Amino acid sequence: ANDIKPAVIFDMGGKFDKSFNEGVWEGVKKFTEETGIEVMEFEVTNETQREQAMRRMVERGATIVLGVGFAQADAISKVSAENPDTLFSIIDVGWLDAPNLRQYVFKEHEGSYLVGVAAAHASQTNKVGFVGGMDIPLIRKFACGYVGGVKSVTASADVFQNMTGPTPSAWNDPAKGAELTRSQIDRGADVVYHAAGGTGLGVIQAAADSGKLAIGVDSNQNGLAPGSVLTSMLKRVDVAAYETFMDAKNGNFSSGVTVLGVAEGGVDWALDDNNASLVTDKIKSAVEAARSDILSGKVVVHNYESDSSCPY
Amino acid sequence: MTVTHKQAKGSDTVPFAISLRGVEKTFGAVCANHNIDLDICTGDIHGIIGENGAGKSTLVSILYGFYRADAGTIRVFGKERTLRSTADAIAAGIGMVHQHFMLVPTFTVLENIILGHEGTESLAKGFEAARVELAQLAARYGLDVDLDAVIEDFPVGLQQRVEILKALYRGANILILDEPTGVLTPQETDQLFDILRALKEQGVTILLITHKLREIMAITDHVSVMRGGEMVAHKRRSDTTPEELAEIMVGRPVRTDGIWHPPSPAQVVLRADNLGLNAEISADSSVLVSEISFALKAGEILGVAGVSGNGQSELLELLAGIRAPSSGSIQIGERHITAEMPSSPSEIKSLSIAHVPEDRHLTGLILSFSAAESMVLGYEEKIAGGMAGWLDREQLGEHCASLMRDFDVRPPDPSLKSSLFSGGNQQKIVLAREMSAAPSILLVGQATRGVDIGAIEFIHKQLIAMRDKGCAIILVSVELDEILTLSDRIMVMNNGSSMGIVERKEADARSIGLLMAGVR
Amino acid sequence: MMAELWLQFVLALDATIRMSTPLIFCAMAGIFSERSGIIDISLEGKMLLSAFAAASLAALTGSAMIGLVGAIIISVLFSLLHGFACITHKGNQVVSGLAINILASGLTVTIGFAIFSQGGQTPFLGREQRFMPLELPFIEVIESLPIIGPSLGVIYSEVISGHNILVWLAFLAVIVTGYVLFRTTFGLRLRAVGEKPEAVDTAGVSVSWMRYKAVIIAGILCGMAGAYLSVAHGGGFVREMTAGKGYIALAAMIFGNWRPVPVLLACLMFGFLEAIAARLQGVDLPVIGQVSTDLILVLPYVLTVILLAGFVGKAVPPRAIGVPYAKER
Amino acid sequence: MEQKLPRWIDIGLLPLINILAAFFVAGIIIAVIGENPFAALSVLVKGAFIYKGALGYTLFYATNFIFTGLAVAVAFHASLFNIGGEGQAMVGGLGLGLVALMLDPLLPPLLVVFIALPAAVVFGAFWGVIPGWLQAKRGSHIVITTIMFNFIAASLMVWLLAGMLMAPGQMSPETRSFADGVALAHFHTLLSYGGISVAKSPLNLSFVIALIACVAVWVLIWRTRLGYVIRATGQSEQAVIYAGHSPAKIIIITMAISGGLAGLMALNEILGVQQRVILNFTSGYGFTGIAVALMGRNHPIGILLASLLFGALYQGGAELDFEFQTITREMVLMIQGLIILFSGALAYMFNPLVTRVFSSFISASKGPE
Ligand SMILES: Nc1ncnc2c1ncn2[C@@H]1O[C@H](COP(=O)(O)OP(=O)(O)OP(=O)(O)O)[C@@H](O)[C@H]1O
Ligand SMILES: Nc1ncnc2c1ncn2[C@@H]1O[C@H](COP(=O)(O)OP(=O)(O)OP(=O)(O)O)[C@@H](O)[C@H]1O
Ligand SMILES: [Mg+2]
Ligand SMILES: [Mg+2]
Repeated sequence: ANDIKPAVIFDMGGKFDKSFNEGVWEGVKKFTEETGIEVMEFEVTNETQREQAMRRMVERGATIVLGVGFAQADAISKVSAENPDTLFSIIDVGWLDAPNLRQYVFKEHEGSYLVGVAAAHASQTNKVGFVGGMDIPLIRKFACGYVGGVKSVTASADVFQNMTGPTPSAWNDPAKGAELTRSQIDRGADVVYHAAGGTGLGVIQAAADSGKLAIGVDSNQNGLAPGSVLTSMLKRVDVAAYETFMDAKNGNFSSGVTVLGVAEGGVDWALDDNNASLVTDKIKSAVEAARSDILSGKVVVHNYESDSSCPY
Repeated sequence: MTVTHKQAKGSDTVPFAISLRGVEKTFGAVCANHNIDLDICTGDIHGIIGENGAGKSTLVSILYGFYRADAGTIRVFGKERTLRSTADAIAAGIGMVHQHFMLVPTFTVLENIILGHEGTESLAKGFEAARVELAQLAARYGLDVDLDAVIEDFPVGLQQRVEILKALYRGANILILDEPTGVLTPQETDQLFDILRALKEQGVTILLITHKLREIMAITDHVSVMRGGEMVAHKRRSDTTPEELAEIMVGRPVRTDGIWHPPSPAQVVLRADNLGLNAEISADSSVLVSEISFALKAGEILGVAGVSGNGQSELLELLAGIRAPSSGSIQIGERHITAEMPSSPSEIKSLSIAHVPEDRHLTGLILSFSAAESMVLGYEEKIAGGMAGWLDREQLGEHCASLMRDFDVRPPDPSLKSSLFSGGNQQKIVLAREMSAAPSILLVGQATRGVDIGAIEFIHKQLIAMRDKGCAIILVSVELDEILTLSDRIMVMNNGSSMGIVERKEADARSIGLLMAGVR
Repeated sequence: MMAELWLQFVLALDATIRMSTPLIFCAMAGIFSERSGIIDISLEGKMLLSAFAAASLAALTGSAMIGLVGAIIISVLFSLLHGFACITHKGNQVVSGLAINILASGLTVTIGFAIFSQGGQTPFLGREQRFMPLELPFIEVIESLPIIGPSLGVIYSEVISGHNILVWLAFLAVIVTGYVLFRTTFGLRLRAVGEKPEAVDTAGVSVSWMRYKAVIIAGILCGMAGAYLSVAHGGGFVREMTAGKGYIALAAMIFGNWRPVPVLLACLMFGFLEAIAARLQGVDLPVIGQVSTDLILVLPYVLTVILLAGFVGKAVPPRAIGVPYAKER
Repeated sequence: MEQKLPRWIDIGLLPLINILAAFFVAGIIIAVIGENPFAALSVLVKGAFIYKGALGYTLFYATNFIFTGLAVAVAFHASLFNIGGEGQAMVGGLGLGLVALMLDPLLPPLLVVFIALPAAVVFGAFWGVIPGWLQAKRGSHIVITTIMFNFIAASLMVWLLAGMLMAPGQMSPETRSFADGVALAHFHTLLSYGGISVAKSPLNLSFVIALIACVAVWVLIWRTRLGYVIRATGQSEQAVIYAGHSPAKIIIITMAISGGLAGLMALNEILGVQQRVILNFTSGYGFTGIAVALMGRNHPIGILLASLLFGALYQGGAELDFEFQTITREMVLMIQGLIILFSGALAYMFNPLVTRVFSSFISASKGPE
């Protein structure tokens, strides 16, 4: 059906957050470029706007509404129930149930595991670091998978973990991100992985300044500081966004939960010209081995959210 | 009505130091200065008197470039000047000592003096040069001050000296003083007048605003009288009398003495026993009040005389419950107030004691409140019981309006902001509030500071009337005249302790003055 | 073990200096402004604007220096706006500051997006577009000294050496602030105007002009703070990247009683608390064991309150602060 | 020189001119990016008042601002600068949430609401009293302590919401939803009982509570003895001591009231809309409350008007963002900044001009004297 009217609601980070929301935006852009169909957009700035935005989109004739991020779960569950004729889709949510709602869940722990393996091999000191934005379960999930990956290579390795802060500005504080990174480097870390939005830019830059390595997150951040970003943990939200709209356009929309892990290509590590020189053959083969172990089920990466604890 | 006077010395060669023609200034609806003509002879001490709100401060503020006149011409030493800012006035050789000092309280004397006239960018160099020059000035006019002391530690008399020094340092040869003696003790006033005479001898022209006719008679050469924004008379000092001036000022004859008549004291209502107070936070734990004992009877006025800063203020605060005694006791009825069992202002109030504080601006009134609101400060319970009690506007207004009528507060407008009343009327508001509580004991600090003679007369009459009704009054004042006029007995304080209590009939200015100076 | 602890401590000091630098600039800016009687809560916004200006200009021209100059200019312009509102038009100083902060949030991202199309961020800056750390000479010489050599050497090489020029400027700013405030005529008038503007006015000095000068200086210092964040310590601009540092600087200024050296110490204290908070997270401490992340993150704020309640006396602000000067009563 | 202006000019015309000036500058910016300023203005106004449900949203946001604005104003009357509205609202929400979560399995929903409501006040007040106490007894500057208490409250929220209070089986840091009915009724539901159908919006009974709070604050400040003493404390501590009150006690009481008002903001967000405690539900409303209070000259009526203005800007601004691809939320933020600047900080800019025009008008109509 060509009469679809898609809409996307970005979350508070904004569509240019250089990671999560921006990933979605890439997917949206690709969809628009390929089909010529304009997508209505909105970026929320406070809690109330999520539901309001969703309603406004429906009122304005949207046939498929994509919500970005778990914070929109509540809003989408209400609005989708009120509008059974409209299609909805949400990323990072997997616990809702509605016939017109598709949910995407990513196995960030698996992707983090992969980059953890890479980090462990790249590290000379057997000390690596992780910088998170806020101390919330989602970020712990990244951290835990990463620790699992590192320890699978070097059981004795140290993984330093830091969180940036308790206020929303924790996602936009590159100075603090840089400082946390330097503190980890001072303690011996030579590879630092971040899951901290804008704060992460400080992480990458601090690692580059000290001649150490950083690992990007969500979208491919290898190009931010070529030669200093070992790799990036890709979370293919762009795929989710693109798929949602394409399926809706082609009449293939299905409800339910779509789990995207390594097997589905939903999470991955990034390899391109920018980090080709950093990723040695040894690293490459080790990561690929880890990937096939996950695929074969030989390795099951622990999901922090399943029990709020990390066994590694 | 405009009056000008002839050039006193009769020579046309010496121009007037200041010569004003047709000066006008209005603030909104108020015409503060209307068609003012004034000539001041070079080298004279020229007095200006007038009731509160007559426009004196406004006029001199115009002369100092602080306000701009709406119309009129100003000549300084014969030259017409446009005084756009204080910088212009300073350049024209005019210096001013404001009624409320223009000193930075946290700065040292030296810093205050050179502020705005430092000479160089480097403070150190500016200080050096200033020290030399100030030493010369001090020697010439007999103005000695510690240049490195911080202003806020200074008594007002010294602060004023700094103000004078500041003006002279800036090269003033016309010096304006706005109510300089309002806050001074008689001794300080004498010293000030010595300084003014020395300045006059050196050729400085002085313009002096005061409410005290005694001072006009003592020091000026000419005097001008203002009323309701207009200049109503100019007199040669030697051609006039205080009575005449008072009558021109107020528009009717004023009785300055003879209000007092013998009291009929009754039982003792308050007894102080070896009362003492140590400074709380001072490093040297100095003694502010020590071993004060007296008994106050109903129906008498006990005057407390003393050079300011000798513990009278603290004594008043002790009695008012604002401070707790360090030693000794105060007995009021059955209640013994001691260090262990201190009192509070609210308890004191409940013991039927009212208090007119020394500082009406900081303590007695809330300047930003309407008169009606200031009129119940400390007595809100009368109108509104309980902490969350309802404050009835109408009741507030009526209460205030009736007191304003009784005490002749002008303008009698309860909704006017307290800060917009003149000092005399502000004082009347405080007095009205405290007296209307019909206390059995009334504590009064500086009853008539900065108040014009008409209002002084009124306030004095009220105090005597209170006494006659059986109220016991403690009157603290630095005005010896006031103490002598009103008191039945006089306690003299020096350095925190009592020099003794003198009966009225044995008291005269000389003997009390000696006691105040600590000579027994 | 001892040597390791010592090293960590020294490194924490090093971090303290880096973290404190923007606070020091801003707090000095605050001193100038508030000593003249103008409350300045727009430190945050001006810092954000100048961080943006510095990063954009550095990205466009390739010169960090041009970035710094641009940062200062933009910050001064907004200081003038603040002055125009609060000095010329006697507006509410807090409202004006808030307005500037909000404007800054919007303006930086909007313009950034228009220029770079990177969602309001500027491009990542290369080393040559930033102020890089300067290594001081004689590190080997000091390290080879007998006995004290090693420990002194660590301090010298880690804490003293290896900072960029703006860090040095921040410390210089403290000295200059102290000198200007207390040793020059200008400083005397500035302090007077914040304590008792009438005294300055009657001395024939323009109160407004003095206050304008003060806010301009505050603007210059804020500009440096912003540039430090985006082209020295950091390498690019990110939306809202000041993350409340302007408010912390304000707190440090009050904490230090509006006096340069105590304020410097307060800034260093905030920097130090952040630095060790970063270093204590996830570390096994003797006796206590691992401290929870949340506890560590809140540590600087709790400690500030405790210090404030326990040790620092009453803060006495300049007396005329926040009150527009009017001759009429 | 200082002609007194009639009241309608002072509180009617001048603010209008100020807002027009702000819109003028904002219009220039919008024109620069290539949009039609008038179209944008019309969307802003329609988006705030006319579109379906728009008015409801505007009033909903206004409710938040009324509470936080009143909180700032009450403290301001005692010369206390309470920057901590944000934290006090958070803690108020926490208290409300704790009570609701604890009691909703046991008690009927209506009763839970009645207990949770004062809990928001008490917790908010508690968070205000600590800085108040520190100021009164230890002389710790209230501006710093309230800033610090905002951070501490934020940490507390993350710790609790991502920890022991987190809903089981959830991944976002928030509590489970309250039981059905533990909520404040929405206006659209209330009106539907009366047969009136209006668009859905989050506007709820909190708005009525906010209006009551306006009246209550007005009464408190200008019609009670406590208010009198609070205002006196703000002007002269010395006079207050002289009058027989303890400034320390008044400071603490004032901060309790201020914190309690800020805590009430949680009603609107949590009982009104979310029905669970979420992270960052305060969204900076506490800070905006400072501007609201100061623009409203610390008077409840002024605060009400300023809150309406801010509510309209929030809601109409979002609509601008919806309607125009080129207008982003940052640009909306900029427009808000401009309006605060012109109608707040530069509020007196046009006074002299208007005065001159006014007096020449008067003298012209009077004719030459
Ligand atoms: N800044 C001002 N704004 C408005 N009106 C003023 C101002 N200053 C003075 N006035 C008005 O001008 C009149 C004269 O005031 P001024 O201060 O000159 O009186 P004064 O003679 O010095 O009184 P006092 O003896 O009490 O010092 C006052 O009654 C008042 O109405
Ligand atoms: N802003 C103002 N508007 C109108 N009148 C004013 C204003 N400020 C002062 N006044 C008037 O100026 C006159 C003098 O005020 P001022 O405060 O100098 O009184 P004062 O007698 O000198 O008091 P004090 O001696 O206690 O300082 C008063 O009549 C007062 O009403
Ligand atoms: Mg006067
Ligand atoms: Mg006077």
